[in-house]
This record gives sequence, C-alpha cells and structure tokens, in this order.
Amino acid sequence: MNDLLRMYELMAVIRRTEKAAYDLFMAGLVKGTTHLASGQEAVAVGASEALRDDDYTFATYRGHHHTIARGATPEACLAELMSKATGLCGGKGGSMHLTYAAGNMLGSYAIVGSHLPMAVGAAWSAQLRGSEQIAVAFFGDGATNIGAFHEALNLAAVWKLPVVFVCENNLYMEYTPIASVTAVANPAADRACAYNLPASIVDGNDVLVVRSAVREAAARARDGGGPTVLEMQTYRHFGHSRTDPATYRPSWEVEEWLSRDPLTIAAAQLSKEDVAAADARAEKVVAEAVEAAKAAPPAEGALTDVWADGSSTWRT
Amino acid sequence: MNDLLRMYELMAVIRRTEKAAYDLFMAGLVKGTTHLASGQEAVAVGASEALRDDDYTFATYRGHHHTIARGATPEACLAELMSKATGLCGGKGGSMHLTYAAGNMLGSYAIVGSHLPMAVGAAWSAQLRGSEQIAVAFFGDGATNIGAFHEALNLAAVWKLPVVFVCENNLYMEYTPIASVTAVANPAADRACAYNLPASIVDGNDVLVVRSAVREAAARARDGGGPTVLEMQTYRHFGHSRTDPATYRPSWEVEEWLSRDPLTIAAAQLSKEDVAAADARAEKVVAEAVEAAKAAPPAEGALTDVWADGSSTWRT
Amino acid sequence: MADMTYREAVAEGIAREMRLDPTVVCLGEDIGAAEGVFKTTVGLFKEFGPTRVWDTPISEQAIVGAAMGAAMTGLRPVAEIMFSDFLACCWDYLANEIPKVRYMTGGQVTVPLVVRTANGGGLGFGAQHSQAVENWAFTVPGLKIAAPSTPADVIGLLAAAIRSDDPVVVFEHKGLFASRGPAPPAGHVVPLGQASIARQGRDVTLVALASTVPIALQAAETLAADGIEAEVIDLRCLVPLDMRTVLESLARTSRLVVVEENPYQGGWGATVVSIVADEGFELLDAPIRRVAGECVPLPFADSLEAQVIPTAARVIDVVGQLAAY
Amino acid sequence: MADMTYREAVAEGIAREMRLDPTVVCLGEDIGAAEGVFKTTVGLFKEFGPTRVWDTPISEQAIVGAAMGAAMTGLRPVAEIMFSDFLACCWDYLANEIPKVRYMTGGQVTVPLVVRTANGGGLGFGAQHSQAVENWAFTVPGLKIAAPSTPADVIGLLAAAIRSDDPVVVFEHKGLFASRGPAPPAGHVVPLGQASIARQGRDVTLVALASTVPIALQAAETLAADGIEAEVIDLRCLVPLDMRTVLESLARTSRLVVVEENPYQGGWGATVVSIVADEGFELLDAPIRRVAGECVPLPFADSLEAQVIPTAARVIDVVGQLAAY
Ligand SMILES: Cc1ncc(C[n+]2csc(CCOP(=O)(O)OP(=O)(O)O)c2C)c(N)n1
Ligand SMILES: Cc1ncc(C[n+]2csc(CCOP(=O)(O)OP(=O)(O)O)c2C)c(N)n1
Ligand SMILES: [Mg+2]
Ligand SMILES: [Mg+2]
Repeated sequence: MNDLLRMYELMAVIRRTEKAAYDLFMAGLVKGTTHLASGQEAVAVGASEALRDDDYTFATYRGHHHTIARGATPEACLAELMSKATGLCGGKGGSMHLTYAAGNMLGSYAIVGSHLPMAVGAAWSAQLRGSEQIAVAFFGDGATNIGAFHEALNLAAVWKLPVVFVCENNLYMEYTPIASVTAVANPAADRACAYNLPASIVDGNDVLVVRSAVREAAARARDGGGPTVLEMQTYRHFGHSRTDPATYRPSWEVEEWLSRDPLTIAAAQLSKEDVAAADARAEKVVAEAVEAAKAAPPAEGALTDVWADGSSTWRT
Repeated sequence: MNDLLRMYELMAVIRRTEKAAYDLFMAGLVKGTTHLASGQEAVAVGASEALRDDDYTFATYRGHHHTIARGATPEACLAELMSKATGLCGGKGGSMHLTYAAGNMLGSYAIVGSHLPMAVGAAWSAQLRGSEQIAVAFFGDGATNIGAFHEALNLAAVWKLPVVFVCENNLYMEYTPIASVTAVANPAADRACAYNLPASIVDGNDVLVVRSAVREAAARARDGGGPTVLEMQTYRHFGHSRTDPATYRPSWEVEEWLSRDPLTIAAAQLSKEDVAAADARAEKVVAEAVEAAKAAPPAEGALTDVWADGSSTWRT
Repeated sequence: MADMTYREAVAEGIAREMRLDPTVVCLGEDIGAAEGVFKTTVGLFKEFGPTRVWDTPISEQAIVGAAMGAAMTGLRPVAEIMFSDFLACCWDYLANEIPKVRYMTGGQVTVPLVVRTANGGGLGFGAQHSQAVENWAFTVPGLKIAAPSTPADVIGLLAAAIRSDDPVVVFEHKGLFASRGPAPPAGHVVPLGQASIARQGRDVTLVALASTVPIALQAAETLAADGIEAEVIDLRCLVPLDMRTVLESLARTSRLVVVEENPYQGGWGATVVSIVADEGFELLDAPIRRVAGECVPLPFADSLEAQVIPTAARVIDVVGQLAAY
Repeated sequence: MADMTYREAVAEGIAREMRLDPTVVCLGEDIGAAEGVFKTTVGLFKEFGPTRVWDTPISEQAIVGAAMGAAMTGLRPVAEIMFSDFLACCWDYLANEIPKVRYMTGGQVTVPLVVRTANGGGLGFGAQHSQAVENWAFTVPGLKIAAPSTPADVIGLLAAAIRSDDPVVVFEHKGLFASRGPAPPAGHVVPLGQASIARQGRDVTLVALASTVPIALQAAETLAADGIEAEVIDLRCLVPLDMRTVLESLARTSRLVVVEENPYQGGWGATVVSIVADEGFELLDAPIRRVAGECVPLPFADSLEAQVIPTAARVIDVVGQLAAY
C-alpha cells in the first residue's frame, strides 16, 4: 500500500473512532467528557509517519488522534472511554489521559502546557543515553501563553535537545479565539525568536505536508541540531468538548475549514477505489472495536497502580 | 541643586546605606541574609527620577536601591535589617522584602519573577481607574527564564497596559552566568519579539541614560502605547548574597565594571566640590541612620498583621 | 422565595457585588462572552461589559498575580481559576505571595481579592480535573477559605468574600452546580467563619463542607430511621474555622465523624480532629472517625470514582460502628 | 565512625548512588560548578562532570517537568529545588503530574525520580525562604516523602529514595545542615517508611520529624531531669507513614505530643493525631497535643521567628501539662 493511502486509512480509522466515541456518549456509554480531534487527524498521522517507533510523543486531553496514530487500537481507546478493564489505562485515565506506552506515546495531559517540559526531559534522557531517539510534544495554541511553554522552550534550546514542539493551532482555546489573548499573530511560531529556534508555519490539514515538516525537524533533532517549533494550522470540526455547540465560531469559518478536511485533501490524491476500500476497512475495524469494547468487563482496581509495586498503601 | 547632583547624592546614600548594612552584618547586628545592589544604583535612581510619585514600582530581594530611590529613609531600611520595630516592615520583612507603600514602592519579592504579574495587575488597575499611573517591575536577568515572566509580558501586551519591564542584567544569577542558561544573548530585550513589544538595551550604569530610557517608556505607557522592555546592562560589585565571595567572576571582568561604577560616571560630570559636599551629606545621613536604627526598640508582634483587622486569628 | 441553582447563584452573587461596588472586576479564562465553562458567569459580560469582565489567556500565574497587583492598588478583583486542580499552576501566588504580603510588609499592603474555583469530583473528569483541594489552601496561613453547600450560601459567602479586605479562596463544588435551593433576599451576607447547623441531632456530630453536606444529610436521614439522630454541621469556611460550633455540638453528642472529600492524608478534617482530641478530649465517648477521600488520584471510571470519594453509605457505616461503641 | 555534617551527607549520599548507577543524574540551579548554594552538591560536578550534573536556568517547572520526562524514559533524575518554598513554582508537577501519571495510565508509566529541597526556618530568611512545607507534599497521594534528621539518615534515605521506583520528595532541613553525626558505612540504606525510636521513654510519646527531632530530644533531656521519661519517635518519612511504631509507643506511654514545624492548620501532625484518635483512642490517658508552627507567615526578625516555630521550651511546657492531666 502506498504511504498516502496508509495514512488516509489511519485518519479514517481515527475519524470513525471519534464518531463512535460521540455516539457512545450520546447513548450514555461514555461518561465524563471527551475532546474530539476530528479535523486535526493529519497532524497526528503525518507526524507519526515521520517518527521512529522508539521516538517519544506527548499529547493533550485532545489526544485520541495521537494515541491511535502511535499504534493504540480503536478498541483499547474506546474501551477506556467506556470505563472498561480492557481500556488503555484500565479505565483509570479516560479520554483526557489516553496513553500507549508500548508505542512510546507517553501520555495525554490535561493541565495545559504541562507536558512540554516532560517532552524536554524525554529528549534530554535520549541524548544522555545516546539512543538517537527524539521527543515530540503536541499542544494547542492556547498552551503558548502558559509559563511552562516558555521554560520548556528555553531549556530545550539551551541544552540543544532533540525535541520538536508541534503546536496544533486550531484558532480557539475553549470558546475564546487565541488571537484575542495573544500578543503575536502566530502564537507558537512567532515565539521561536525568544529562544533562537527555527520555526515554520505548516498546513496542518495536509498529511503529506505535515509529514515532511516533521521529518525535517526530526532529522535536525536527531543530528544534534536542537529543537524546532512547528505551528500546524488546523481546525477542530466540533466544539471544544462534549458540551460545547461551538456557536462562537462564524459559519463561514467553519465551512471554509470543513472544505479543507484532511481526509478530503488526502482522498483527492488517491483513487476512488482505494479510498472506498480504505473507508470500508476503517468502518469494519471501528465497528468491531465498538462491539469488543462494549463486551469487555468493567474497570476495577480503584486502589491499585499508585506505586510501582502496584499498591496504594501509604501507611502502616 | 541640579538633577544630576541630586541623583548622585541619592546614589551615594544608597551606596553608603548598603555599606553600613554590610558592616552591621559583620558586627552581628543584621541577621539572615542580604543581597547588595552596590553597582546597580543608577538603575533605581534613574528610573525613579523618570516616574511620577504615584507610579508603582515592584522590586526583588535585591531591592535596597529601589526602596531608597522611592523615598524610604536609610534609617527605616537599616532598622528593618536590624529587626527593629521602627523598620519599614516592623522587622517582619527583612532585607528581601523591603516595602515602602507610602512611596508606592509596593514591595520586594523573593520568589524570582513573581512580581512581574503583580506589576501588570497594578498597571491594569491604573488603567481601569483612569489614574494615568504606570507600574514598573524591576527584575534580574535570571528572572527572564521563569514562566511568570512570559505570562506577565503576554498579558501586558495583549491588554496594552501601562507597565515598564526593567531588567537589571548583571550577567549572573546566583553564581551561574546567565549566558550559560539562556537561549538568547540579551535575556530580556531579545524576548520582546515574542510579545510584539518595543525593547532597548540601556547602559544601566549611567543614571542619565537610565532616566531618559525610562522616561521614554513611561511616556509611552502613560499615553496608551503599552508596555516596554528595557534591559539595563549593569553589574553587582559584591557577591550574590552575604555568603558569596563571587570567585566565579574573572577579575578582569570585575575590574572593568568597577571602572564603570555608576557613582564615578555621574561624578565625572559634576564638580569636585559638589561631589564632595554630596558625599559628606550622604555620609552624615547614613551615619545618623545607623545610630538611630541601633537605638530603636526591637521588633514585636509576631502574631499581628496577617489579616486586615491586624490579627492572625484563624479559628474560634 | 424562588428556587435557583447553585450555578446561577455564583453569577448572581458576583453580579450583586458588582452592582454595589465599581471596583469589583472579574478576570479568568472564557468568563466573558462565553459566560464561563461552568456557566457560572452568565450575564456578567452582558451587564458589566469588557471593562469589568475580562477574558484572559491561559496564564494562571498572570491571572492571579495580576489580581494581586490590582488588589494592592484599589480594585477588588474576582479571579476565576477554572478547575481547582489548576491552582497548582499559580500556587506560588496562593502560597507565597498573596497570603504573606500583608504580614511581611508589616501591614503596609492589603490584598482584597477573591479567587473562585470549581472544586471536587464525582463527574468522571479524571485525575487532573476532579480533585478536592481545599486542603491545599488550608496549609497556608493568610488565606481565608469558603466552600458553600447551598445556593443561598454561595451568594452570602461570595458577598462576604468580595467585601473582605483579606484574600479569600472560594471553592465552588462542581458536583453541586446543578443543585437547587431558595434564592436569598437582596443584601444577603453570610459572614466568613460561621458554621451552620444543617440538621440537629443528639447522638453524633457530622462535620461536613460543601459536597459532603448533602452526603451527611442523606446519611442522617437513613440513620434517623434506625433511631440515630445525627447533627450535621456545615462548616461553610475552613478559615476562619468555627470550632466553637463543633465543640458545642460535641458537648451534646459526644461522638464525632468528619466527612471530607479531600484525601485522608493531609485532609482538613485531620486538623478539626486534632483540635477536638486536644480541647474536646473529655467530651468524647468514642473514637473519632474521618470519612475522607481515599489516598489515590481520582480515577476516571464512575464505578471506581464512587469507591474513592465519600458516600452516604460509608458515613452510615462509620456512624453505625461508633454508635455501637 | 568519622563524623560528618548533614550538609556533607547530602553530597555524599548522592555521590554514592551516582557511583552505583549511571542512570542517576542531577539537575538544578547552581548545583554544578558552584556546588550548590547550600554546598550540598560539593564534589559532584568534579567527579561526575557536566553530563551527570546539570546547571539549569531559573525554571522550576522545566527542572521538575524535565526530571519527570527523563524518569519516564530510563533515567533516575535527582532534581534540586533550592528552597522548598519554590516548590510552589512547580507545584503542578508535584501535585498533578508526577504523583498521578502511574495511576492514570493504569500502571503503564513509572516515575523514579527524587526532588530534593532545602526546607524549614530558623535562619532569619523571612516569609518566602523559611517555610516548612512537607505538609504541602503530604496533601498529595502518590508522593513518597522523606525528611531526615541526621547525616546517617540523609545518606540512608537518599539511597532508598534514589533507588525507589516511586517519586520521592526529600526535605533537607536548612537548620540541620551544619549539624554533625556519625558517617554511615558503605551500602547504608534506610528503607522508606520506617520510623526510628530516637530515645526510649515510658511516660509520653513525642512524634517528631527532621528539625523537630533534636528539639524533642532536647526537651526530653530536660523533662528527664524532672522525672518524666519521653519517648522520641523520628518518623523519618511522612509517606509511607509508620503509624505502627507510633501506636506501639503509645501503648506504652498513653500520652502523645506531636512536634512539627509546619503550621498547625493543615500540618501533617493533624493526620497522625486523627489516626490515633481513631485507632488508638483506647490507649489514651490524656488529650493529644500538637506543638506546631504558628498560623502566620515566617517573620524575618529572629526574636519573632523564635516565637512562631516550635522550641524545646514549648514542648516541655505542653508535656508538663499532659503529665499533670
Ligand atoms: C492550566 C490549565 N488552564 C486551563 C485549563 C482549561 N482548559 C482546558 S482545554 C483549554 C483550552 C486549550 O486550548 P488550546 O491549547 O488551543 O488547545 P485545544 O483545546 O484547542 O486543542 C483550557 C483553557 C487547563 N486544562 N489547564
Ligand atoms: C523561583 C525562584 N527560584 C530560585 C530562587 C533562588 N534565587 C534567588 S536569587 C537567584 C538568582 C537571580 O538572578 P537574577 O534574576 O539575575 O537577579 P540578581 O540576583 O542578579 O539580581 C536565585 C536563583 C528564587 N528566589 N526563586
Ligand atoms: Mg486551540
Ligand atoms: Mg542577575
């Protein structure tokens, strides 16, 4: 299968997994909250294609796409959302904390910006161990205004660490436009100057463009050239989270971006037959995942997994 | 008296007050720790001269110069250092927390960077009250790498607040050169790009140069032009704090900077007689301050001043 | 009196003070045009406009730090930290700056500000959006702490907090936002530091706060059917802490159970117990028990979360043991 | 055995582990060439060089956050936060990230890191450099907490902390840096969670930690002259908390005083007391007392500071009251 078709299919799987998550929410089978990444699949898939399997990635509460792109199954993700024992995190993490350590996807973090220093630390570790791994932090436009962003970029630059900072600029924080609270036009790329780092602004909805941008940054990182800031321009199709109808977005804007759907853009470069076949495979994988997740046993172990020995004992 | 002479005299008072603090420390009459600003007097005095009396200033644990420059007496400062009831903060603050609210010097803060957001808030308050006051935050080079710096500058820029960020770049944090841990050459000025703010690099040892740079920035702030970043190049004559012999600094560097002593630079533009007279007055003021502070009663009230009603009662 | 939700009471409580005092201003993430992610600032932006209600970047330190600077210079800011877990992102201001500046300046500076935040679990938001962290604030001398359990108390305590010249952290409980209660009359103020007796009883004292007040009341109803009359004290505030009301109740009941959502280790209930074990020792007829959060992070799955936060069933169980003592 | 200072023990304890395990790396402000502002990293940079001992910018979040990322990927970082007050600047990592990631990933990720920090008062450093904040960490399930009182324990607990696969916060007490004690032999390890009985006695149990251990011992000496034999328990760790040793001692003495430097409100001693007031209720012959920090910020003036942190005199006074009970 050619690269683009493979990437298309992965995006199709992510899209359908999130659609399933939404439907399961409406059916009362997913609780809490979810933040769909629909519309932003190309960032995750293009980036993952550019990485080695042993490279580290860190994501946010909006991390379904990154988790699946690094190899987690739709079933394990959906089972997590459905509070099942077979979920990625055994039902203890939920949508906001999807983690697939077996694929070096080292977690989804729900405190904005908190994972940027962690990615820096993973890159530092790789450098010290001489493993030639790199680390990638994915974060939103809103994260560029929090202190941890600044500290992370400076430290990474000073230590010339193999880390790539990938901002998914989808124009909004929760309900407020990033432009209204940020002193520069491109919240990530226009900050790179403060750390003497290379930056580029990337079409985040074209999976091939994403892949080549991340490839270049990853190569620089691996070659000892230090960190890069990539600002991916993209858009979320839905509201910030389950409860958000996103009425604050002008309909022309939504339409414009829907017309630039990453799946459509990729599909346009593939044959109709290939796309249809990939869609069918994706459909099947996700449908089976939903059934398997539904059938799985419920989460258990509220008092396990605090300590490395598996317990939560804090006193004698 | 001409401006420069007045400023010279104020610097001379500061210099001698700190010398007295040092001597009192050695005599066992000052406890805890002190961070001398000797060598950096021009920043405080030049800036204060450029401000209105009702403008707000915020400083760091290295804040003797800023406190006196805003009008606090050497006696009240030394009494504070000597744990006296007549100290600026009644002996509860100490060297690191000198505050002279009557002069709108709203405090010395000992958590690096913490006061930058406070200054932003004071500027916001001034803007909302339509008072045409401005706020100034003085901070070290080391503070430019902490998260609060980033958050403060962005918020100030977005809200176009009347605040001036004055970095006193003295080349070192505690014992480590700022250059070794910062991704840009000018830790404050080279960060202004990330907030779309004007910045300049200023000779921080020439009090007239400092004054005109702050005047310009203050005028911009007062006129609705928003924040400015000023990076003052300066040097501390002594170690970071009482216990630091500062052996990490090459002697050529120390000598070079000692030859650029702000008092020497100002004196060179004044008559010998004027300087001698000013020195004598400064000498006398500080000598009297030392005696008065020594004679003052000891601090009291360990359990007062927590709440606005003066008490510290937290339960019935 | 008409009923209102706890959520509505937050916006109403702020609005009442904003109408009275032009120096009251609000700032926080998505609180303006979006009216708050919990809809607790509905109507404020419309009524008071962008010079009184400010949307901020995601910059918790700048939010609370700027509120502090503004409070030092003539305003009464009401800062929102969206989820109380995020207090950790600006903890320096809560722990080291705001509560200390008055003391360390020898009384030169006061900081009349309010930090409001949505606290607590029970909604399946997982480890980083569900914590009850009122005990974090309780470790810091110099902060007043309110945590209302009813819409009327929300309004009354917000009034007292906003009018206070001291810094106050107001913990609004996420699990209570949808709950209803009578709307209080105009001018309603609940002074900081006065507990209320939410239910009278002679057999055991249940000390509760915010979310655990309805839990304790529910337990008390069930216990009453078994002939055990529990007195339920709603502390309303942790600082000032109304120990007089607790000790007076204990003088009547001789038995104490503290019901708190924060984890057992380092929970505020421990301080309440330690005061009782000292000053109320002779009043006690039985061991003191705490029903608190388990000492684990909050799990996502609802079935797991229910096992780690206090429930009426656990309270009933513990009271039953004490009654049998 | 030769004597060493507590300060020297810190550097020695780290060095011993660095020699054994090449994945142990240090990072922090001024810890390298400058050898630490408290001289607690003397010799490390010289022996292990710049790839094992890293000077950082003033970026507490990046320090601890990077340590976390490194710990997740094969290293055992030892991060220094210069003064424990500054933990507030990276509290998100201590409270929300490090202690939760193992749990919230269902055990996929472990975080074997140590955060070391200089804690406590008594040196006239004022409100923002003097706090005893071990109780902050105690509010967070998922952190282990050590706080040694002797040079030997510094080395033994650092060894256990660095080898632990769980995150450990080690509170080194500023007031103890200059104190001396025997140097422990090679291979000395003090397991986390085992209290030591620093002095035996039959009349009253004094529970202490770090700086309050010498205070309690000093009080015990004076009390002995009056015929009161105090047993002094050095908890060594807050998590795991060795309540068995406390309860066993109480079974012998029937009286308990907790001596802690952190403020009374929200102090760790309250949790110790609350466990005793529950599980040890029948052992008690008298009220339980806590000698703790006053609920105020730390004042600069030494005469004032001495009034707000625990002293042997206060312990003696309180024990005297209990003995007379
Ligand atoms: C420190 C912190 N502050 C606030 C929040 C609440 N919050 C969650 S998502 C979000 C918006 C984030 O926007 P952005 O970074 O652009 O990411 P996006 O949701 O668009 O992917 C906010 C404010 C949080 N989780 N953490
Ligand atoms: C958040 C924080 N981290 C560390 C420290 C310890 N510390 C005090 S002063 C200092 C160096 C500050 O350097 P700089 O900002 O350049 O100011 P200078 O001392 O040179 O005036 C450090 C690291 C602190 N006070 N606060
Ligand atoms: Mg966004
Ligand atoms: Mg400096």
